[in-house]
Amino acid sequence: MRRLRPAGDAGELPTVTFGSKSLMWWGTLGFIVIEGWTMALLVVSYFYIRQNYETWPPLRTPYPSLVIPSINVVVMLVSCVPAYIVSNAAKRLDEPAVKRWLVVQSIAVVPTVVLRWWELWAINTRWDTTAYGSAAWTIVGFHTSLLVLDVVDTLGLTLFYFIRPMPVRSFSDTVDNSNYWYFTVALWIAIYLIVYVGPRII
Amino acid sequence: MTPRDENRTLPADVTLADEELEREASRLDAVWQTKRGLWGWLTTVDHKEIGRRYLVTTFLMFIAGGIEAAFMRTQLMRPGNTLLGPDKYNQLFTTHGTTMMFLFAVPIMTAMGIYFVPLMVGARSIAFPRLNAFGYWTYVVAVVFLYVSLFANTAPDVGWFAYVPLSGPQYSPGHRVDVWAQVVTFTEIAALVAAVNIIVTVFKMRAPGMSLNRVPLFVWAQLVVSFMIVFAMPSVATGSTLMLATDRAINMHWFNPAEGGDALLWQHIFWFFGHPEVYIIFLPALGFITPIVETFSRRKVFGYTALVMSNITTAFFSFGLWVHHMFATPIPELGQSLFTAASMLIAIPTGIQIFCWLATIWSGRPELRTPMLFVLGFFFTFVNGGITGVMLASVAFDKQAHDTFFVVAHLHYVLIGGGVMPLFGAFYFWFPKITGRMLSETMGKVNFWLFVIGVNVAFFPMHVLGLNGMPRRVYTYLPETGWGPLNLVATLGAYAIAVSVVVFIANVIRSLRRAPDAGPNPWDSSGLEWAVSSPPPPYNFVHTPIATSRHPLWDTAIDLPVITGLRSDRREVLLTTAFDARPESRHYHPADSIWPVYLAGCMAVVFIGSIFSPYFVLGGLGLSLIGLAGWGWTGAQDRERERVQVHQSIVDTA
Amino acid sequence: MRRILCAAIVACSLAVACEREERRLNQSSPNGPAVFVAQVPLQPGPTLVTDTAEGPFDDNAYGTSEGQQLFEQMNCSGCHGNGGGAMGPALMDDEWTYGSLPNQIFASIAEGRANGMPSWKYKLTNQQIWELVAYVRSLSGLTPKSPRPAREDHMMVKPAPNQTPNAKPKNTGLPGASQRP
Amino acid sequence: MQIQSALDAASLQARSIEHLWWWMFGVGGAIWLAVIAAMFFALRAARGRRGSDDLQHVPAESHKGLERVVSGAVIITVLVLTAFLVADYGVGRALAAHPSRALTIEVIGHQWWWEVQYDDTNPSRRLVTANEIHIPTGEQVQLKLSAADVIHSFWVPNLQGKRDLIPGYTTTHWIKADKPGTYRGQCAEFCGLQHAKMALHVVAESPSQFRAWFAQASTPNNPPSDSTSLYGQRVFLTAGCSVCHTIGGTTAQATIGPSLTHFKSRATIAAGTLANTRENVEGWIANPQAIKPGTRMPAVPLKPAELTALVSYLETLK
Repeated sequence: MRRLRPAGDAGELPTVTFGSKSLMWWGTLGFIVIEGWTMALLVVSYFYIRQNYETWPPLRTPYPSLVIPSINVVVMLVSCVPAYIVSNAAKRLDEPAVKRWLVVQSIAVVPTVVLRWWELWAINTRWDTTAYGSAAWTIVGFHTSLLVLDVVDTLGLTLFYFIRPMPVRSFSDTVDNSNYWYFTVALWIAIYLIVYVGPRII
Repeated sequence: MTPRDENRTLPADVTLADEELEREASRLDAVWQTKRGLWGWLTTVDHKEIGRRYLVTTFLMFIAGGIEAAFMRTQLMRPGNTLLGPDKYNQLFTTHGTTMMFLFAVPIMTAMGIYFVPLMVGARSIAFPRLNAFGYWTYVVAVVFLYVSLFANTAPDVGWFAYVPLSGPQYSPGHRVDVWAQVVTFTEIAALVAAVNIIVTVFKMRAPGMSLNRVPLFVWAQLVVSFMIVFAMPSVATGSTLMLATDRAINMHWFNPAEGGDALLWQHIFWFFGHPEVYIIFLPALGFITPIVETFSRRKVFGYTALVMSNITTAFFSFGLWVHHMFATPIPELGQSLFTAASMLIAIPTGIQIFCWLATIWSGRPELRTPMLFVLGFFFTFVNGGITGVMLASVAFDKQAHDTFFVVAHLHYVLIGGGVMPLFGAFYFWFPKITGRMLSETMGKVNFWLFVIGVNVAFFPMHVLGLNGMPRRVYTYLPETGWGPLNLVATLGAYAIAVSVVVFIANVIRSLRRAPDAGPNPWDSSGLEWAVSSPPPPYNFVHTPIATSRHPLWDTAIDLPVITGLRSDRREVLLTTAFDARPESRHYHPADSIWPVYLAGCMAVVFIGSIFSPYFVLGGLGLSLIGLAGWGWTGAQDRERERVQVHQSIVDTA
Repeated sequence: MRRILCAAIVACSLAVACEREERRLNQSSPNGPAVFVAQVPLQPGPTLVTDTAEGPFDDNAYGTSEGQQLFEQMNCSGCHGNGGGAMGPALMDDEWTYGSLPNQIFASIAEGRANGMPSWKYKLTNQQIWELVAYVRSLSGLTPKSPRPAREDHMMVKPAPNQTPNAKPKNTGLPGASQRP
Repeated sequence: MQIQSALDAASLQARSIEHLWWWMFGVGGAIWLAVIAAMFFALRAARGRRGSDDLQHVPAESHKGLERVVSGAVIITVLVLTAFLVADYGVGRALAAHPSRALTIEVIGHQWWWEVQYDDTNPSRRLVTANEIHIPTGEQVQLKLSAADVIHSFWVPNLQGKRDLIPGYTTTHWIKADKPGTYRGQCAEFCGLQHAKMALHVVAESPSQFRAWFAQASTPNNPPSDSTSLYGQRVFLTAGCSVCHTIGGTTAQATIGPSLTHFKSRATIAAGTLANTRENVEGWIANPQAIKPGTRMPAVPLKPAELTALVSYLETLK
């Protein structure tokens, strides 16, 4: 064994950090990249399939309806506001505010999942009729899984805050939860444009 | 605060007294030690424990795949052999390919990373230990699922590439292909979490002073490969889980030409993953080579920067070659030529690496210990595979060689030469670190010679067979084709490989029965992992070392500068800045937990169940909610003692 | 511990999987054409199950899918549609003029029935007919779900253009389920 | 019959690929030898200075030398690769060249046999056969490739590289034989149980012989004369053979299995698996699964007398 020469002391370093200083932020980023990339591949496949058709959507298939999806886009954008406030409060370690606004955020995100059910049907064709239907359903379906994941995460977090005092570092996790929500919303806007609005244009 | 400032405040000649270290060590032991018994075994999050299991399981898979290969070679030993019928043969060659690619090659490389990256970067643990355990258990699910299926006559029988429409609902009835699709899904999950884990560990947990230009090449390779995994694996996951499985289970039309689906889409999706896959196996192996070459040439590697750059460029190029697996399909000529160019281009960085190692050996003091021998075996075998690879990049020639035994020869030369040989070298090199025991040199040399001879005898004739028109994936062939003799030779070579692997296993067993004899640094090597006892304690380092150069143990002759002050009354790791590794914060490290294995179980219910009924999916997700809650459930451990840093201001929450 | 678990899994999956996954390739029947007597549902030949309620391929995936292929090749769709029925009766509903038991359907195929169903006993081997039986019964969900073939690689019958989107999907894993009346 | 091999070229295309191969083999082999030689030299002795720390230290000038050597090696690699690229491109151009109009043959891959159709403006004159492609020597023949079920790959190594047959796609391929002969080919894309026994033969004949064969093949056989073959024909039409097979000039017109119109004129049966001899045919009909497990040809139950009669009828289909 070599002899160890103390050349520095870490005792004074912080134990809870925010943003890119915290591990969880990096982990979240990693999974954002993976999921975003998967979605990108699905979208590429969607356009690959599109080459096999003269018309898009295929003959005798109606355009996807826009009403519900548009409403949901609005709801999601709105829900970003409480998310933003929560993450700021968390950075201030302002526990009461975090709790308050987490409740608001939870109330804001739940409807998106409910609307998602009709959004699937707003594609206006079944997944097992044409490859077009399959592509659209797969894309929206995959985003649904991300959506549900994050909603569950938000609800759980809220619950925990009310059940018992949370460790300080969970304020940092709360910030990351908001970041993940921004990602989910941004991804959905892209999908909304491609899957619902797209067929009317291309 | 940087090490340098501290050096000023602390007198340089003070070293920590042994008894003080022992006291600290025992305190850390109490905190980091995994519990004994089954519960401890299920709940451990120690990256070395997980890594060791990973290594053992993946090696078992190597043996399983080898046994399948032995069966296949025996079947092909002579024309019209009747040992295996087409049905069994197809299941075996598919299981062989799936096992070797998904259950052996990729996971064993990540396993090496999981075990050694934290040690090499001087960290006490890995970034996300529970995620790490979860990844391992998911992988175990894949292993059990595939092999249970094999014995239940439900093994996939459409090749590890599972081309549609053959693998589609109409031409692959039953659940054999579903098994393949889900096994792939599990391995993708495992690979992805491991990749994220390694990336974050390398970026945030390096020892102070280990700026990116001091990172060991082993770690560089692991980092680069982890990024490749992040971008390659989602592709096959998309194909198998979101397209093939849904086509088969709920009548989607991704691949049904009559409804606008497309059979070629699968090939693009699959090979966009499938080609980087080869480099995902190959680059970590190159990472093993550098420290071995350095240690047994007794000099620092020649061209560190060049080696790092080649790693990165290889990773980039490897995503631009997938179409060279599809030259026989209707793809525009121009596109093909572009992919030819790319496929040839990638030979350059690989060449650079080989030249650099040769230069290192040339200008060093070579010692032919077993690990070094395997590296030489790598040169001998892999260069051959690389050259045939360049040949196959040519569209014209590929139209003859594609899907023949020429390709079988090429890919085994690349994967065994470029992957397995360095791996064996790595086994011999790091086995002492993992177990505290040396492996026998004599048996190692027997192992090496049998292996290198076996590989070349088994696979070289296949080049000729391919050129003589023998296609791949045939369960038999007619006598008049004249392929008999060379196939016989190849089979004998395969047996030689089997014997050499048996020798290796015997060697391992032999040394495990002996008393520990290795000591911390048996090879007098230079990496930080050799600074700790063998096997390393659960907390890796009593005090986080400071990396003063690329070869800390060679450059700091006696004293190893360390950072003190990490708490020893709870699990705590040191985080440093991403690029120049300046100490940044102390991070709470989670305790052992049952939820990783529980959640892996839920994943099993979800994905295996999805084959049979959607209710399993819902049920499994429901169950996993409990797991997620348990995972996220954390009390307010000593809140008042936390030091919080928001932006730049440090707040005490006392 | 884990070994025991594995053993358990192996045991049960062996039990369920073997029958389903077995590739039972066409066996050779003894010489002499299979002769049937219409009134008696008994047939000679090694692979036949006659008096039980279950056909030899009802829970065999490969047999069922071979039956599916024969169904196309023998142009059964010419009269029966893709099972939806046209000139001939539908095979997806649960009305069976001549009974839905395997041996009854076997008899219908082998002997032919009034109003145009031809006799196949001199055209197909017993095994092929049994494979057809398995497929035909799978169409209306009379066979276990797991060995059933999913969609075929050909045109699906498209639903009406104005198909109501909020209709709950009744996806039965059957080909062309959406066209069910 | 020629041993199927890419190194026994019998056509322009195959020959240019073969030349490319031998060239690449020479260069590649040389490179391999060079690397291995360098490796052994590198091992020969310790170089550099042994430092107090027991490590080798390389003096600056020899380090420079190493750098020069390594960069030289890299440059050579780049040059060789460029040469490969150019060579490949040249050969690619050579392969791409083909006439504007030519004899066109449709090849359709089935599990596990090849359907062959000679294009003709008049559908009735369209010649349909299986597993054996007759082509005139010395001229480029266009193949239109498509698949009936799964992906197959058309590959006759002595004549040309391979091309996939993909459901939903029709791909074209050009082959040409310089000298008369029979060239064996085999499916090269894994296509299921009997991928191993899905072979075909390309029979190259002088144009005159080809025209003769074509004329003969396009005319239906005259009906059987002797009683045995007449009985055999009746067996064929009643025992179920006619459900899958076509025989020109009879009521058997099904296209599920290979057309048997000129069965006896082919050299092999079961997609190039067995020689077309009487015993083999009898064995094949009696129990195909023994020869090609999984083949779609069922074991039709026949009495010995019926079997022999059937085979003697098939023997008349010249």
